[in-house]
Amino acid sequence: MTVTLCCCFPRLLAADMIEMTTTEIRPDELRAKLFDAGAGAYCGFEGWIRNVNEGHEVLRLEYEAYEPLALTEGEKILAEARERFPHLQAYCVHRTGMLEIGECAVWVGVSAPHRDEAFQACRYIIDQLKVRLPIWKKEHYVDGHSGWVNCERCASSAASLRA
Amino acid sequence: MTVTLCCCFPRLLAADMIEMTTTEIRPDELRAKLFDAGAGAYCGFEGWIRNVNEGHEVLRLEYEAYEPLALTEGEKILAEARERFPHLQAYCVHRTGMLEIGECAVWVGVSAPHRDEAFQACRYIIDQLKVRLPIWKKEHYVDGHSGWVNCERCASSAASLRA
Amino acid sequence: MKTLTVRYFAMFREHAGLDEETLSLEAETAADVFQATRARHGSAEPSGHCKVAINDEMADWDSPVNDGDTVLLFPPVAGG
Amino acid sequence: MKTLTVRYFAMFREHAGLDEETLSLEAETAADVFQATRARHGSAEPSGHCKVAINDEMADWDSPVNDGDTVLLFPPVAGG
Repeated sequence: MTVTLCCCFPRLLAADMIEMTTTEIRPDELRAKLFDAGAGAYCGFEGWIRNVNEGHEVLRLEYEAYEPLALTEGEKILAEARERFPHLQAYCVHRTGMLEIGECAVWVGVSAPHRDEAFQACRYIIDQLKVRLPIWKKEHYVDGHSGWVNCERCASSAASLRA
Repeated sequence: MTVTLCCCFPRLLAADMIEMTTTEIRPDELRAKLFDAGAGAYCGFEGWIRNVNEGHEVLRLEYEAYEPLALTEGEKILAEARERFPHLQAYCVHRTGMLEIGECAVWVGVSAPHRDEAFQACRYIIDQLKVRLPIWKKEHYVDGHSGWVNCERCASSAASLRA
Repeated sequence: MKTLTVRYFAMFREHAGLDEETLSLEAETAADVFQATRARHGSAEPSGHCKVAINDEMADWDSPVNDGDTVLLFPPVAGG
Repeated sequence: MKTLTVRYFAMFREHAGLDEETLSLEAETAADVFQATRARHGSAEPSGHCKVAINDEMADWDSPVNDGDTVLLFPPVAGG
């Protein structure tokens, strides 16, 4: 019995659209999920850990997620994107755990017939993921302090520690 | 004597920003050119050959470029993008020759501190590349005909051949 | 009185010093639960940018809580 | 009369049946050259969406041409 490898990917099922991972995100492998003979445009977004945020030197970032709801909320966002742009293929992966400078925390890939839809859908998905998924990040600073991003109280207490 | 490999990429020189190639574009390798510890966002665009255009079934596409001017015009576009978004790293590659369905004809990669700049710059670059570079494409249709894209006369003559 | 399981995430977990606890509360809504845990653990984050889920469904602050529910308290999110 | 080298690309090359030719023309501008080659090779593409370069610099249709120049005629582009 032989196994035939086929380069034609079926339309992705809803359940395949979003993943959480604790290991390295590989955009080069993930992008292949979006191949489609009818797609003329691919837009990919990656969020990278950078060495500075709001003027503070960052050493690394720690991501925490509540996975069951991150997945269902992510599926909703992708479904919304597909409703707006019917011929879309979209996939995303978010990483959790401790990440070093330069590592990829989130990847969103979209393929579509034309580039306008690909760009718009990719932008919509990452914008929504950032504000709706139950994911938190703690910045570890070069000066030894740390703080949860977007928390007013922790931001002000981190500032007072620094002052 | 030993050679030391370093993961820190220097800021790209203007001469490194755009390439023309006759072989496969490898986004996974190219994207590494944009790594930068200060970049929090990466946006990549790829133009793929699709199997249909304006209702006609496409078999393959043939790209022709006038390379000396494609390169200088491409450098200008990238310089314009950097002027608008000062902390940008940007790179692009355009392929020429005969391309099959699913192959990548053009890749644009941008890294920037924040995602808004990355998306906007990537979009600006691909939009400008498409209308300003001396590059032409000839569609070869399943029905045996062919036509130069965007040429009114060839479009109408192709249509009359079909009629 | 209702018996509720409250789960804390990220900053809230650090403030509370625990992942979850079971509380007996006079609470009608998710907001009541949030208020009670704030008083209990000294957290002062305003609810405006926080989110709440009940039994693994996203909810609103005025969503009712029932005996036996699990209430998940999410501090301001920051994905990506 | 000026001696000009004219280079054809893509559809224009196919219409002309050659990559380039040297012509002696009464031409003041790039537009004059385009007009002369259209008449010569029967191409009817309007200049509106075409581009022209002189000696490897992008030019306008009213750019002057000088004896010895190389004029590059570009049909409507379609990159990407």
